[in-house]
Amino acid sequence: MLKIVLGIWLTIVIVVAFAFPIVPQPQQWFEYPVIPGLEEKARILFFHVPMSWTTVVAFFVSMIYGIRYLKTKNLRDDMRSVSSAGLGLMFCVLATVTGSVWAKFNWGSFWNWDPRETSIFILLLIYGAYFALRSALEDEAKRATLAAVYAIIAGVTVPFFIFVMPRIMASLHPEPIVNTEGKVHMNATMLIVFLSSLAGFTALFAWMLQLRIRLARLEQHYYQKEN
Amino acid sequence: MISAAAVRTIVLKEFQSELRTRYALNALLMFVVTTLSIVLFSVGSENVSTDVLSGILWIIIFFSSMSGLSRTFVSEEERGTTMTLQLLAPPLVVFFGKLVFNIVLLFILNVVAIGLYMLLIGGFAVKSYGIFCLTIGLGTIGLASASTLIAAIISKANTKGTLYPVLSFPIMLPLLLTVITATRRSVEGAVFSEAIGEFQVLFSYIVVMLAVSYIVFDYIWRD
Amino acid sequence: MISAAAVRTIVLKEFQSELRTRYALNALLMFVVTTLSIVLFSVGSENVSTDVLSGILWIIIFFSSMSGLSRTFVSEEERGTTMTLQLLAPPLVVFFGKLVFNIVLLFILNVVAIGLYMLLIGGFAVKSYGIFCLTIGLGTIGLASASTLIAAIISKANTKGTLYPVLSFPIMLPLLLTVITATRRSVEGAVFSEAIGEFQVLFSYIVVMLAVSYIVFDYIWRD
Amino acid sequence: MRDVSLRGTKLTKTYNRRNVFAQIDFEMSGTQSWAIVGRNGSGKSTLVKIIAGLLSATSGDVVLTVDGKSIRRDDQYHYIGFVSPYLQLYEEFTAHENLALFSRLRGGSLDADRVDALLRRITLHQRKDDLVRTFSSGMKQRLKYAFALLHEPPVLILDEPTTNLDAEGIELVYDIIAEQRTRGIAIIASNDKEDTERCDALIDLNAARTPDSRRPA
Amino acid sequence: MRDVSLRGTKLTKTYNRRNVFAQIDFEMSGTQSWAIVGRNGSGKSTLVKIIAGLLSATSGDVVLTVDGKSIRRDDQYHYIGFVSPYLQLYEEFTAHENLALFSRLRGGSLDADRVDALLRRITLHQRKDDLVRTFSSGMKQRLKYAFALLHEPPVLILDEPTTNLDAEGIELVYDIIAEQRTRGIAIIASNDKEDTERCDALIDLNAARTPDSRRPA
Ligand code: HEM
Ligand SMILES: Nc1ncnc2c1ncn2[C@@H]1O[C@H](COP(=O)(O)OP(=O)(O)OP(=O)(O)O)[C@@H](O)[C@H]1O
Ligand SMILES: Nc1ncnc2c1ncn2[C@@H]1O[C@H](COP(=O)(O)OP(=O)(O)OP(=O)(O)O)[C@@H](O)[C@H]1O
Ligand SMILES: [Mg+2]
Ligand SMILES: [Mg+2]
Repeated sequence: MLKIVLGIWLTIVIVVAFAFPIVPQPQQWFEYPVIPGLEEKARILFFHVPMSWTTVVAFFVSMIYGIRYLKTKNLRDDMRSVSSAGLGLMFCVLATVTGSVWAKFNWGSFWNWDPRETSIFILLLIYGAYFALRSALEDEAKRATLAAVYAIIAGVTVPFFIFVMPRIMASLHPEPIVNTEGKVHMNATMLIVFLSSLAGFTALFAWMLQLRIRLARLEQHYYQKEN
Repeated sequence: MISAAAVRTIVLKEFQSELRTRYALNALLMFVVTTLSIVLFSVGSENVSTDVLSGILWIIIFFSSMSGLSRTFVSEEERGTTMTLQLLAPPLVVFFGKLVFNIVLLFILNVVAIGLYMLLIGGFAVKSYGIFCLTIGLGTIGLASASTLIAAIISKANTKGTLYPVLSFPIMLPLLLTVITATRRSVEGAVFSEAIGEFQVLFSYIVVMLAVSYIVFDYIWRD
Repeated sequence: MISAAAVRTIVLKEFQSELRTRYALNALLMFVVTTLSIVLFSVGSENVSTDVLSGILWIIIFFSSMSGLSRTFVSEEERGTTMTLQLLAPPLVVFFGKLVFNIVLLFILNVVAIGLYMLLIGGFAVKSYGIFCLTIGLGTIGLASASTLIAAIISKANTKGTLYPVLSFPIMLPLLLTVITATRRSVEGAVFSEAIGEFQVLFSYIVVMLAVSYIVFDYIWRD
Repeated sequence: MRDVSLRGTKLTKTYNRRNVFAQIDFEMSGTQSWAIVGRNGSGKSTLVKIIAGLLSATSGDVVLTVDGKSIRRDDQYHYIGFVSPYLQLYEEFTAHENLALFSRLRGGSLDADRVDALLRRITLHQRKDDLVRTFSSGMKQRLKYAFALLHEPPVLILDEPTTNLDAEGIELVYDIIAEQRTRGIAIIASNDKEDTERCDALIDLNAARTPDSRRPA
Repeated sequence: MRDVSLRGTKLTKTYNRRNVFAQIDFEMSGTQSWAIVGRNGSGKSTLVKIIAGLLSATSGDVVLTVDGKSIRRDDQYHYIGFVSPYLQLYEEFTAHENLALFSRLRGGSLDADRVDALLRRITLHQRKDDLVRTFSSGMKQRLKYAFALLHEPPVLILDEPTTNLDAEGIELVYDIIAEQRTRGIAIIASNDKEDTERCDALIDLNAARTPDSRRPA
């Protein structure tokens, strides 16, 4: 049931994202405004940003389950934590790839150390470190504990990036749309589509997470049957 | 509750052990000298921007810390003395003992490294010493607290050496970036007020790191 | 007399052990990535001379090898398996086993590192590939044989600790300097004859290293 | 003499989903000596580590009570003496330096007389200024007893107490155990009948083992 | 059965100017079993290491002769089996992987049947695919016997053969020793009377000790 709703929802988002025209002065409800420096390419906003957003969400979900594990010492929580981290890694790669493809057309090069590119790259590193650490620990309990601890340590450093990055490098990114001053470059339509895409991706993440957890649990049962 | 006397004892033990085995100190100095000379050679004659110079300086320091500080807990684990320590002192005493030792060690290292660096690289002349010294001080403490925590984690893992930079780099990056900026400012001769922002970051970083260590170390230390 | 079969067995054992402890796999790759990105951060946007670039490349490789290779014998010593090996195979079999393994490991590492390096750093475009490949090849073997021998010495050094830096640094440096020059030439698109000098150095370096190892290893290996 | 009691309830240890032992209960108190026996791999060392707070049980818990109030895990080290083959002292230090370090960590200051007395008792006094690295297996084992007795712990835990020791050393160990029974609880995990036969009570891990756990034999 | 003999002449070991033992002579041959006894720190392990070629004597030398010709030190490993507490196997490998590795290194190829037989004999067969790291002290000790017997060495050297072993394990060791005496030389260094009482000949290091050497007691 849920997955059907989700499917329809995302289909609509995708269609709408591409179908509606982008015009200088939007009159009709179905028209997007031109965002300086983006023009037609603005459409990727509907996918690229939600992805990176999901990456961040996934990381914090993983961290929270990590904390819960430290409290409960219940390996189930660790399983949830890993599953979330795995998805996060996937979305992270997607965001980077879409981003850099986009960058190729917008800025002419796949990679230039733009603050946001940098920040997502660091997230990539953190995910990598997280899994490297896990693979270096045999005992389940120990692995779960240390992974959780590392997730926490990484978690608390994230805010620093948000503060540090802008201070040290100029952004090529277009004037943030979800920006601090809260002035919005989108008209209602665009915002709605953007937000519904955001919601869609988040829901997608939730669904996939729940799938992975079920899978992991089944594998565990199978393993126990083994011996 | 942490007894200062016990912490001091741990620190002293670390130093004595270090003097006996010279493990960390050697590794540290070796890395410093090697990297420095390689950098020197590769940078060679041409004059590089202060940006890159202050960047390189801290990379050297970061890597040296890798070879030295990362071993504080690993060595206990390898010699099988972790259990002994657990039977002798509460976790936090051990942690702060190691931390203090690391701070001192790293500080010595930094003084040496920076001394050589300034001596050997002409393009690197500090103008505002106030900023510079404060940066070194805070940077050292921050770096040490982060590495102590990471060192504790890797000591339980299989791949100790390689894992350290992998785990610590993302954690230390905000610190590194900040100290690099601050160092650049000091070389460019900025006035104190300009660097205040960096110092705030450094300070809060240290506080956060210590707070986290305080909370999680117990989980790492106990099997 | 050295049995090839035995050497092969040692090499395989090393690999299995590495895979078991996930040394090569995750950690080592993440290590390269991390190191690279550290460099990228410091070099950042501005364009640096090929001099610096080729220098940096080898610094990365040097660090990776240090963190990886230098522990081949230390790990045996720490786990107390040295005696076991002594009871299983003659010294030279052990040495060449470790050596071959180190060469292979370092080679894989270099390929990855260099691949990423070229991919990510625009300024670094190799013109004369002949020189480049030969440099990598000889450099790898040289670095591996040097670190293997040094690793053997370090493993015993815990008693006489000071040996390590004093020893490894002067041994490594000439090699590094030479490969850096050679790499620079390849980037500048020199013709082969220009780099012949470097290759002679590299080649003789390797020969000397192996000869020395062959003679002294027995003394190092046996208490 | 302090009044101590050590209660274990439903102790279960599982490594990667394989039970070592399950649902072990015990209640030690006063001046008893307990034996922990079982074949190789039955879980003696594991249980002993859990009791000493060096390892966390998968489920169940151990409560140490001294003079009526129960001790937090962080403070347990203060009341426990532990000797075992897998315990290592600092090999780069001399015997005396080791004990001095321990004494400082425990008491805050060095109790020179006590250290000296212990060194004599374990008959390592002449060798007190040699590095532990250069000690023989038996000499190391002796030193561990000094380590364990330094703070006169109300609970003394010995895993394989007589390994590496010569006849004279074994005598020493039996003295120590006898003495401990006047001071508090003594827990002895061993494969050697002689070590355990004198004990008041016994935990047999061969019996306690759950069917699903594999055994070496 | 091969005809082996092991001659030690004027063996002296000095650690930084302190004699451990001096002027030890012995002549082992045929199918004898030798006991090496002495108090803790008397030099049993040191002597045993020297005999095995793992340590060089300060003066004097050991000559191993197999089928009439004397063996170079580099090849000695081929004729010697060694078990001791300070010997470690590869903990990141399973029991079976360890033995397979040894078998390959020794014979050039894996002798699967022999490995299997040995694993059964030391009753670790069910656990053969678990990492040695996860083994108990006794299980590790058992595995060391498989390591030592793999190549059916004419000389079998055991230092503290029964440490960490349960009753059943000790029986196994005595069988192995008895068996070795049909194959060649067995050398047993131990603190435990039972281990050494069955031997044909004896080296007592308490006696052999030179006055200038300090002793723990
Ligand atoms: C490798 C290439 C890129 C990466 C890794 C990347 C990464 C990111 C990330 C992580 C975000 C979310 C940050 C946030 O929500 O604050 C983001 C947002 C955004 N990116 Fe990118 N990006 C890339 C290239 C581009 C390019 C080429 C453009 C357009 C010229 C672009 C435009 C935007 C916009 C408009 C947003 C939303 C603004 C906002 O949320 O504040 N990005 N990007
Ligand atoms: N590396 C070393 N440096 C200096 N002295 C050493 C070294 N190794 C051993 N010794 C000394 O040599 C003597 C003999 O040691 P050894 O281990 O052979 O004794 P042992 O007979 O095996 O005793 P045990 O029964 O306790 O095993 C001891 O006094 C020891 O201190
Ligand atoms: N870290 C670990 N991971 C997995 N299994 C382990 C681990 N440590 C111990 N075990 C298993 O737990 C069981 C009990 O081990 P333990 O060392 O407690 O046995 P023991 O009774 O002390 O045996 P011994 O008499 O040989 O010392 C063994 O089967 C061992 O394989
Ligand atoms: Mg045990
Ligand atoms: Mg001995």
